[in-house]
Amino acid sequence: MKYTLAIHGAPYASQAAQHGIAFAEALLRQKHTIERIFFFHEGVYQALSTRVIPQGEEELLEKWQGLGSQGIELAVCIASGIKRGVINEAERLRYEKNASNLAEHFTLVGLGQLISAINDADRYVEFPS
Amino acid sequence: MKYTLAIHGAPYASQAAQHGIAFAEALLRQKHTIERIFFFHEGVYQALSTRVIPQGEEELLEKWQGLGSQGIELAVCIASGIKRGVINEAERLRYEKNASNLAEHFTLVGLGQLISAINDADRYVEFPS
Amino acid sequence: MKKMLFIISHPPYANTHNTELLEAAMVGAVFDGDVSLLFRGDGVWSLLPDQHGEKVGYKTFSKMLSALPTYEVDQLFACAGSVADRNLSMATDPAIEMLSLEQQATLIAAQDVVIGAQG
Amino acid sequence: MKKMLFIISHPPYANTHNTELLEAAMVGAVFDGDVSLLFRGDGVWSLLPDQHGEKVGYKTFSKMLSALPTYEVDQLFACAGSVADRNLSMATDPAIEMLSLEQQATLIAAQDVVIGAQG
Amino acid sequence: MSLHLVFNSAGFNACQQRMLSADPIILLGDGVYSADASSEQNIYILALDAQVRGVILDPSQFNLIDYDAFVALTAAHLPVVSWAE
Amino acid sequence: MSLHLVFNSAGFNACQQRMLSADPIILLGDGVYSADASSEQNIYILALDAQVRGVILDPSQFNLIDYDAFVALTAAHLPVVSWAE
Repeated sequence: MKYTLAIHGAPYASQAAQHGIAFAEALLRQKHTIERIFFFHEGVYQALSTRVIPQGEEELLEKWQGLGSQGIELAVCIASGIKRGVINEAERLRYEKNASNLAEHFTLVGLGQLISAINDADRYVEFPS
Repeated sequence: MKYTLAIHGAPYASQAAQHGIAFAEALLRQKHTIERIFFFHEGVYQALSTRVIPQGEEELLEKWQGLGSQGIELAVCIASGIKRGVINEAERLRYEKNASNLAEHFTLVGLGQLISAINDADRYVEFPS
Repeated sequence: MKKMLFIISHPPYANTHNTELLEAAMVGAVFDGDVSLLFRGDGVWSLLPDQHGEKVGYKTFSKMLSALPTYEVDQLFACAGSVADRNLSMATDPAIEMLSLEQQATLIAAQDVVIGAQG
Repeated sequence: MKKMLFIISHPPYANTHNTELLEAAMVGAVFDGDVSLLFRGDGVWSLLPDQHGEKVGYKTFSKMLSALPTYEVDQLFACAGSVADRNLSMATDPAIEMLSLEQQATLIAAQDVVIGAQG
Repeated sequence: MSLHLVFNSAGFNACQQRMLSADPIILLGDGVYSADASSEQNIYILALDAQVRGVILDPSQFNLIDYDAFVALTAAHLPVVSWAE
Repeated sequence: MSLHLVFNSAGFNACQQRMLSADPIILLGDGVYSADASSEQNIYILALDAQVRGVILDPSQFNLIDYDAFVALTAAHLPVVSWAE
């Protein structure tokens, strides 16, 4: 079965990352497919490349990127993202910011990509803020 | 009278910036002084330099920086900040990240700076997440 | 196309979630989705007329709401109990249909996708 | 030094606020502040023993709590009503003093600073 | 005497249970939805936040304040306690 | 038939008011605090999240599940509705 997941919560402000990652890993174990993981609202902070994980705590960013490296699309809502400060190199240049900080394997996409992923999937599961 | 303010909420996830900025500006109008503005929990996201403000919306980052340029100390909790991805150049180098993104006029400080600001002020006012 | 229900359960200005959900609903309609919107709990405060989000630098939610018909998002519902509890009945647009809890359960059960059931 | 009350009103693992507040309370005590801590509302869930935050990559709040005496944070209070509502009385540490709502009002009124009254 | 800042309705309930009865309260943010004409006189409402939300309050029945009055209330009271939930 | 994901106690109340009576519920995150032995049999609890919080539930009285069972429930139901408040 084909799934679209949505992550609405930030790291440390929600358990959305823990839930979403473990759920996605279980999907893959069971041979389901993931159409797209969409990061919306405060979920966009999951994609910040600049996070420094405290010793002994879990590297959730690396786990997201592990999913990304398996070909799962990690899609950050561009409207939610850039106003909160999550930008890629193209947006950095466009808005003349000093740095980009979108982690590897994540992309910035429009809301149309949420809707088309919903339309193309059998299930939509949302992890709240 | 001397005030310490604390900002616990992120932009777009709370009204903490609007409240904190307007309150700080009113303090200065009334000739009170501000010992320190401390950014804690999700409040650290206020200090991201990479935010792209949508057209027609308010540039809250510039208003914070306006306070900073008047000598008000904008102090971001380093423990809350770096785990969420708000880092300065020193932390970028220490942790070998690709970019720093702490906006101008903000500094990363330890929790001791919250406590000493509380001890040195007549009032503590907190704006929640 | 999918039947998509967006649920708004928080007031409009402490955060920008309602605005972001409404933008997603509009895009859903543009993509020919069968989009409906349910306001419940403190989300019904979103239905007050004459809001001024621009005074705190946010988009004005009530203005966005009145633009919805342009985007062919016209299935608008509100929880009757939530509206009554807050004495809002006079303030709400007649184009918004009031639903009992049972009707909300039926509405939800008829969807393919429910978005934003949290804040 | 200032009289500082930290209020914990949310459960420990949906976010890391409780951990961050406890770290601030410890620093307050190190700086010779007169620090106390009040658990109320869903914050009393923080008092359950045998938590395992490490299983989701977070610090274990119950372990941090048991380290508090080392930091000379020893004025620990909980809302008696919040504890009773959740049938938690058996699980709570006797070193935590149960307060009525009136006693909580008196405690708050006696402070110079109250931190974290939100989540 | 304490001053209570109430940011939403759950915070209003938590605050009312734990305040001394004469303490003043400021409703701001989503706290303005808790404004009620039958309430006591020690409740103040940040007028801007009510206006933002379309909450129309008769100034003859409510203590509507601006940020300057908000600051003055904080200067006159200790501690200043925030309630949000 | 819908599946409801409940992330906290306020979400539990909102969900119970708006679900069909036979719909299954999964309690996860802070939702596990709402687990009650007297509840009906269509309530499932993510065991890991209960363990994290020190919520001890007797497996003979509660439907404790892991992520694989969580996935299986989502595959068997439509829509999957999240409730958090």
